[in-house]
Amino acid sequence: MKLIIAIIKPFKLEEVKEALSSIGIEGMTVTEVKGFGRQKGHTEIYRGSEYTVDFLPKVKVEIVVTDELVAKTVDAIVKAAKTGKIGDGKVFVLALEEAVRIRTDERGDAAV
Amino acid sequence: MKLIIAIIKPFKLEEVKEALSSIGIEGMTVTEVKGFGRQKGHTEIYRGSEYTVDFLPKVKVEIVVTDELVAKTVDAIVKAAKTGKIGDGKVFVLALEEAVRIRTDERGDAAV
Amino acid sequence: MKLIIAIIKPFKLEEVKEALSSIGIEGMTVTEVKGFGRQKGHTEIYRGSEYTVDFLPKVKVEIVVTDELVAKTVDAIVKAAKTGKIGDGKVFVLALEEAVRIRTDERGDAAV
Amino acid sequence: MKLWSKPLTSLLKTSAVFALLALVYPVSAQEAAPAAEAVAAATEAVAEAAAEAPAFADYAAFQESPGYTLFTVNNTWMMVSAALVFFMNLGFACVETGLTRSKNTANILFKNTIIPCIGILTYALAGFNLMYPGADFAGGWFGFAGFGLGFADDVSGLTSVYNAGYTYWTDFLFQAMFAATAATIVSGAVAERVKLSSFLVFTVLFVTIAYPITGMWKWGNGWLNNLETPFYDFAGSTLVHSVGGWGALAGIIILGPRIGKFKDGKVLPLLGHSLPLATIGVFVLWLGWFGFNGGSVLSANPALVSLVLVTTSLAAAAGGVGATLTSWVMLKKPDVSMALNGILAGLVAITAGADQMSAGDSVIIGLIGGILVVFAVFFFDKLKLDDPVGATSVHLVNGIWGTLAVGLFGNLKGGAQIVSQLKGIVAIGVFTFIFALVSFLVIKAIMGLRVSAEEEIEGLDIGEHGNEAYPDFTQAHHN
Amino acid sequence: MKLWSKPLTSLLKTSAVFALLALVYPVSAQEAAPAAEAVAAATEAVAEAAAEAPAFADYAAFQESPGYTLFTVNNTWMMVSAALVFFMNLGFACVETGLTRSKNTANILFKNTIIPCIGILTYALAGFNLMYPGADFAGGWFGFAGFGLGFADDVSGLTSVYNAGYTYWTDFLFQAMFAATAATIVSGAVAERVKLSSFLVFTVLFVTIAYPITGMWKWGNGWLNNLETPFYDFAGSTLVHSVGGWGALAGIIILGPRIGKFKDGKVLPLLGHSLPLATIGVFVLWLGWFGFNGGSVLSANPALVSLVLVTTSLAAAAGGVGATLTSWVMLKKPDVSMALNGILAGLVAITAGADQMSAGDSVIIGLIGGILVVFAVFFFDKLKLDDPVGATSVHLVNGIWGTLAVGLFGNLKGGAQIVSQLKGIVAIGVFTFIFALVSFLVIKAIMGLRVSAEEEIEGLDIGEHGNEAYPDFTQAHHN
Amino acid sequence: MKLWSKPLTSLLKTSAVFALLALVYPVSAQEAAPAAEAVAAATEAVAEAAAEAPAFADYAAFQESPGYTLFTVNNTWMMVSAALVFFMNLGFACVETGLTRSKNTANILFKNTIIPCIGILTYALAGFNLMYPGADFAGGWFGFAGFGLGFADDVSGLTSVYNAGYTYWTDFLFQAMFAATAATIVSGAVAERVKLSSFLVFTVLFVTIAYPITGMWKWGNGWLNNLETPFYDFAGSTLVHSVGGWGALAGIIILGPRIGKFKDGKVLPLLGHSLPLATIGVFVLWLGWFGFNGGSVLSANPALVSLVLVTTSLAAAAGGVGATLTSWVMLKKPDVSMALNGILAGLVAITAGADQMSAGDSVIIGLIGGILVVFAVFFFDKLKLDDPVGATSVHLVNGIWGTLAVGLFGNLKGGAQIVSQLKGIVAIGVFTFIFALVSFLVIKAIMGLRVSAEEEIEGLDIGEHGNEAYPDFTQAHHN
Ligand SMILES: Nc1ncnc2c1ncn2[C@@H]1O[C@H](COP(=O)(O)OP(=O)(O)O)[C@@H](O)[C@H]1O
Ligand SMILES: Nc1ncnc2c1ncn2[C@@H]1O[C@H](COP(=O)(O)OP(=O)(O)O)[C@@H](O)[C@H]1O
Ligand SMILES: Nc1ncnc2c1ncn2[C@@H]1O[C@H](COP(=O)(O)OP(=O)(O)O)[C@@H](O)[C@H]1O
Repeated sequence: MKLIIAIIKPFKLEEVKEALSSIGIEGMTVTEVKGFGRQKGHTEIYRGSEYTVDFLPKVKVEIVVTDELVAKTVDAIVKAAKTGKIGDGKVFVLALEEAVRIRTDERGDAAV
Repeated sequence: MKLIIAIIKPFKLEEVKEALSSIGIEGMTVTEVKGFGRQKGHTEIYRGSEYTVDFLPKVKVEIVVTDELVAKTVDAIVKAAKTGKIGDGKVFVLALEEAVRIRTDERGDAAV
Repeated sequence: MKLIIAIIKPFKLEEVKEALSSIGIEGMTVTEVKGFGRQKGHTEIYRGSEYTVDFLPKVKVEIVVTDELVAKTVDAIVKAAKTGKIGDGKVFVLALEEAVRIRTDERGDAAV
Repeated sequence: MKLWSKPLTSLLKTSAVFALLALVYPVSAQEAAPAAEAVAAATEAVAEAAAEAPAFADYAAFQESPGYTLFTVNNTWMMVSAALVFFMNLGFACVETGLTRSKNTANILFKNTIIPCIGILTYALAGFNLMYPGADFAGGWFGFAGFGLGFADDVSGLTSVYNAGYTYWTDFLFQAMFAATAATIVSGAVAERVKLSSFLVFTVLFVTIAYPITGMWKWGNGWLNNLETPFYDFAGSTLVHSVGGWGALAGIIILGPRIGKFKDGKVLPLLGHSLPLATIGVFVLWLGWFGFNGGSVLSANPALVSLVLVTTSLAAAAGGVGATLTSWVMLKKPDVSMALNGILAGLVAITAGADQMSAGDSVIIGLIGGILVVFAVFFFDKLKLDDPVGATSVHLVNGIWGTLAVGLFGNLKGGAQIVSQLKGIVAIGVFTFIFALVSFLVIKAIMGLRVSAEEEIEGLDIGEHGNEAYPDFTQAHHN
Repeated sequence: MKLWSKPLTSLLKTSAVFALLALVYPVSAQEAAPAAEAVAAATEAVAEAAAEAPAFADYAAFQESPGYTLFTVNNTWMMVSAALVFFMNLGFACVETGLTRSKNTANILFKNTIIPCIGILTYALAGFNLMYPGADFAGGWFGFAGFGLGFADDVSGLTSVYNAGYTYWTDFLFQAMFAATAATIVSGAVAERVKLSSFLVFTVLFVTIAYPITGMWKWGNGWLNNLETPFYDFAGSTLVHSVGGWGALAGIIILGPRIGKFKDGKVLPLLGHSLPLATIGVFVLWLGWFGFNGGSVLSANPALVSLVLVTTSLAAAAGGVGATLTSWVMLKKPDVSMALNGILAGLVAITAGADQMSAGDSVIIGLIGGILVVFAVFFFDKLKLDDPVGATSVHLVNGIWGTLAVGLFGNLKGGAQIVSQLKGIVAIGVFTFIFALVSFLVIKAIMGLRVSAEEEIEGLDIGEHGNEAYPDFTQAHHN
Repeated sequence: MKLWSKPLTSLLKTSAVFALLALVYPVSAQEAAPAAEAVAAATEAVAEAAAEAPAFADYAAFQESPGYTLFTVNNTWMMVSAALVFFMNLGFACVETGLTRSKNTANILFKNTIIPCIGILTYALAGFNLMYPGADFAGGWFGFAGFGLGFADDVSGLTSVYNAGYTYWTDFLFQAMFAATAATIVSGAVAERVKLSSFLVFTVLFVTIAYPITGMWKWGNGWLNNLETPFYDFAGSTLVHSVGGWGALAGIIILGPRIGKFKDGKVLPLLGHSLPLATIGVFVLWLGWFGFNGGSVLSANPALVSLVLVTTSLAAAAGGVGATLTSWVMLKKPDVSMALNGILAGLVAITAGADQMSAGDSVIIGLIGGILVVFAVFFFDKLKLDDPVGATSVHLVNGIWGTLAVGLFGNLKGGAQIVSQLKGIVAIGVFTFIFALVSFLVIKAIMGLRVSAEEEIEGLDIGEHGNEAYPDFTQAHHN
């Protein structure tokens, strides 16, 4: 099992969710985050003083999948989240040692 | 050391925290997230238009523990968070390579 | 590649960001979280009833770096985030199997 | 909870309260004699005008008469007052929303929006004629002048039997706005768990039947107004606020506390979600009270109305200070929601005798009201009665206190008055409490009174309305 | 969307609506005769006073005269009314902000703040003298009395040719506050996508030219006021609300819907971010309507003003109830924003005939307004016309309905009146809609009308102002 | 900060300002002559009434007299005005809360709630009699009529020596509401770092002693009112707003800036947390100004009050437009908080001469006020004086500007008047600034003035109150 973490643009969430659904992934967890990267923030002005908004709103999607689904999942995310403009985000993959479904106490692939 | 990630129902947070305290775990980090899974969202109506709220409020609890505590911790979470109804959530376990306590620069198990 | 997770005091975010920039790290993702640890919350009173605020506001910073940068990064974070008082937070390091830049489909170190 | 953990500091702070009391003495020492005179004069003047009105052939003739201008002034003030009392509905909406959790915000806003709508309509349909049934029912316990609005077709009908200082329509408007507030008080206490449809049924019963009946006993010239020493309730400490408070008490007894409020014998506060909303609400209510009390003079009589506005404002200010000091002493820090409740407590407390008090009296009444409200919140928590917004502490406890205060301070003070005040408090309390209790029980039996535990945890916004109050802001609901 | 999925329950609930209608019958059956009389009397009285005014040598002499006090009362009421109408700007700001997303909040607040500023200034510069050009232009289509404010130097100039019950300045103030509201109505409909500078240009044109011209047709004693059966629009169902509504309609047609609102033939609601704000707005607007309608009597005439306030409040209440029941039946749950829109619908609908209706009439007019507004929201969604706050449903649809209702209910009902009402509705509608359409098209051609898709997604707050409305609260903007 | 980075666009936009100025010329050109006449007449009338009042045996006799009705009208308007000025407390609370961070929200709300409570009580206790000590102290620098409220027992005492147009109680109420605002102005400037208890001590001193003393110099018929060309301050540009502004300036000098505001010579803005709250506040304040300025006529005099309301509204509108254009030119985008500050600036600026200006004068005064406020914000930032809400820029700078403008525009313009205005500005400024400075220093020495850095970072809500303003919404406090 792997934990896939995708940082995407917020307005792409809907499309990513649909892309994942369409390849049979039916579980994910979403967090609102702020991203800092090559996409620079804007310089704004509040009451006469300039300031830079470095951190841009992003959405983090975490998906646990069985090993065989990893490539497909990553590809689906990349395809759905891409706009081609700077700031599209990243996908990270980590190894997962165990997964448990709280309701049933199922473990491993069955819990995903 | 392991990083345990638990996605639970928000109103179970208090109980999970107490369950963890009672087995001697005194550190955790909590994030408000939205979950998508088998527990389907509700269909709602805003100004005459139906829409589906797919993402349900969940709470993510992250706990770093030493290896010997992993099983106990997972069990404590599962027990405290279970309602038996769909949507109870998941527990994920990842391997951790290093931990540092910022205040003291302690590393490894001592930092947890 | 490694995923570095740092839990820090919110008002230290700016300094940590600058510390990271100064060692050439130009990507990170920030989440507002609540922390529970040795730093005990305060006892407060609402309409005559005492209650304890256990969860204190913290900021989680996630940074993916290439292996050679890990030590430097952790040190930079620890240095910038330290106040020496309880509650300064933790840094965790996890192994990363893959990284993808959505915009370009670059993989691995190139994507960080 | 060790409330007197630091006895010395507490002592110091308590003495500050007394120092303040001492300071207000000079204010208090002033005689309110001119006010008393003014009252008499005003009553006479109104009576005279009433006698004169039917003398005109038509409205145009009345407009030519010298009394028309004063009539117009009085009517204008009453309309402004009605507008201000109407605005109190927003005040209640904001206070109640601010002191409850965001997952129930849409529900509370909805209730506070639809209650005045329903209240105005049912008051037009029946409530007004139940509360002011006319001269035939003087001294009685119950009367009804028929459904709907309407009056005699000639100019004499311009004003009703109950007033000669403003028009029939103004009369209805002002009274209708009062009626809506009584039900709104209940809505705050039962918030976060009551089933919407059930509560709306209760509201209709309460505002159409219960409120007008007890209102008639005094303001409709019923039996309480005809005691030897008539029961006195200038603007409704008992008739409006206690009535709402009794309804609230019945509601929270039958409903039981919100999930999570009491655990292992301890109180776990469920925090209100927006202090700015609560504060906006209190200021809007205070403003509304300019009309609530000021309009209850039932004319623009300069001496009386301005005295009433001063006593009202002084009591509100003293209530805020009293609750702040008390919560500072008792809780170590000044609790914002207590200060807000204190202002409302002072306002409710002065309402029964706002036209009978000197400046100093009103400061004392308000100050005690502010102190009382803090202890009342503790008290109801002790009893495991869960009132999220403190409606019973503010409206019931201080409604009673203010009504009693008429017998203890000011122009009317005296033993006979105290007895009459107690009669009124008890009679109206017993009737309203039983009416509300029975209503809630019957509704509970027929359609249920409380939402499911699941809905309560998820929030009534989704459950009852399918709405979210703040969809833009992510939030998990912990309780 | 299967709106009648549960026919039985629906039937039950629908019958509740009719039960309510039946219940109001007794209210409705009352004759409004005294009101009619009052109207006549009032008109006469004003005319007389007008004739008298020039008789005084100077202001001091006027102050000594017996009529001065009544003049002062009337003027006071009109100033209070102007203040209340001014306050409606806050109401609009809150409703529009509450029903849109937080990423556009600063932009909407800015528009609703600067519009009254601009409106008051341009109305002083030209609008007032376009709308009330004076006796020379009676019965006409257009007139202009020159730039700026000012009047004859003698006491007779204290009041303008259009009123004798209050001063020239009060007149200007009251009318200027009205003018600002018309533009504000448009701002809500075009929210979340219109370019700020372009919209401000439109506002200036609309409020300086379009609104005064059609206003002159009726209130400036133009041709609509001189039909054989004069067009009747007491306080502006058509002259203010429909005018705003037509501007809104033109705007949303040309702008097109917000990104994400319609997808694959389905409506995807873009949820407003704060129901408390929307509710505050509606209560503030309702309060403002006490001045909007109450002040439109143009004097403090007790019988008339108080009747107007009662019909206004009953219609608002009935509108709230009507929309609630309709949305409960149609959507299974009572939608808070629909209840709020329903109150506004009732208020807009009663505005044209608030002084001509009985209590019962006003309940029916408001109830129908509340039902209409829900269906209108569905209808515009069907047409893929995207109006985030329901401005067209509230102000256009109910402006038309209320104007028509003057021919169907109350003192003026009758065939000839219906024809006149239709003439007014159509004439003003055609002129305003074309004016707005052309203005928007020209502005679009010259400077563009809509922000870039990128800016729309990121939010206009950053794009147009470099501001964030709630920087303390983390939020990602999903749509 | 390169403020003129795009010179051409800037030039174009600046010319828009001048175009606007040119456009208002026709408005401005009108003579304000009738107003001047009105003033004279009004003054006389009041004096006469004063002379008459004692002639009555009792209140009933007065009620029978022909003058009673006009007295009632005047009194009614003054009470409505007092209610509106009271409501300004909510306006200040919202503006100050909206322009500061959410971690200090409960603290600011508390201060703005308890200040009017304290202000009303201490004004009753001593302030009123310090400010209006009576005829014996005419022309003086200081007087005191004793503690508490009260007046002669006969009807002649119905009104005080300072007015004959409304009752003693109305007088107290109106003045008490004014007093509270002065302290509230300070609270915004020192927000987010001042220790609660220390600030409350300052408030008591400021509102009980400093404000009434300088108020007496002018409104209490002291020395400034008895200059050969009397100092003129109609409704308090100097007496209320500058006084508050000087207190604010002293406070921010002694306190120093908030942590994080200035870093390495750069200004790092600490963003206010809610623009909707700030906007609500500004509209509530504008509404309140209808009473603040309108009530300062001290009667319902139709010509005068309505002129005042028009000049007030025009100046507010022009202030909003002026600040918007200035910030658009200087900062490239229109800053919402600047537009809001601009409206307040216009209101403060017109306040000194609202009854002496033509429509055009008031537009110019407001426009300049709106421009000034933007530059003043820059200026104080340059000086590293940290004023979170712009209180000094709005109230101090524009209070001075408005007071000066009385010598430059309108009926009173002229060299002698300018000199008198300067005398008043300087005298009151020096006294108030020193009083505030010394008070703050003494308080600092005895009990400390600033919270600990830790508490400041965590927020005063937790530190001072143990409250959270928005517990439902997760938030980490970055600054
Ligand atoms: N090294 C990193 N570690 C963690 N998050 C990162 C990293 N680099 C980028 N991100 C996240 O991805 C988002 C997009 O990255 P950015 O560099 O702006 O554009 P791009 O995805 O086109 O390279 C950032 O806002 C941040 O949230
Ligand atoms: N594959 C997954 N990856 C990440 N999070 C998941 C995954 N599956 C479920 N979750 C999280 O767990 C929550 C509960 O899952 P759900 O399928 O609704 O019920 P159950 O836990 O009973 O299987 C989801 O809301 C989501 O936050
Ligand atoms: N075992 C843990 N797992 C996850 N997060 C932890 C753990 N221990 C501490 N934390 C996080 O680090 C923060 C600081 O920890 P704390 O024990 O209060 O102080 P210190 O960092 O000085 O040891 C906590 O608020 C929590 O967010």
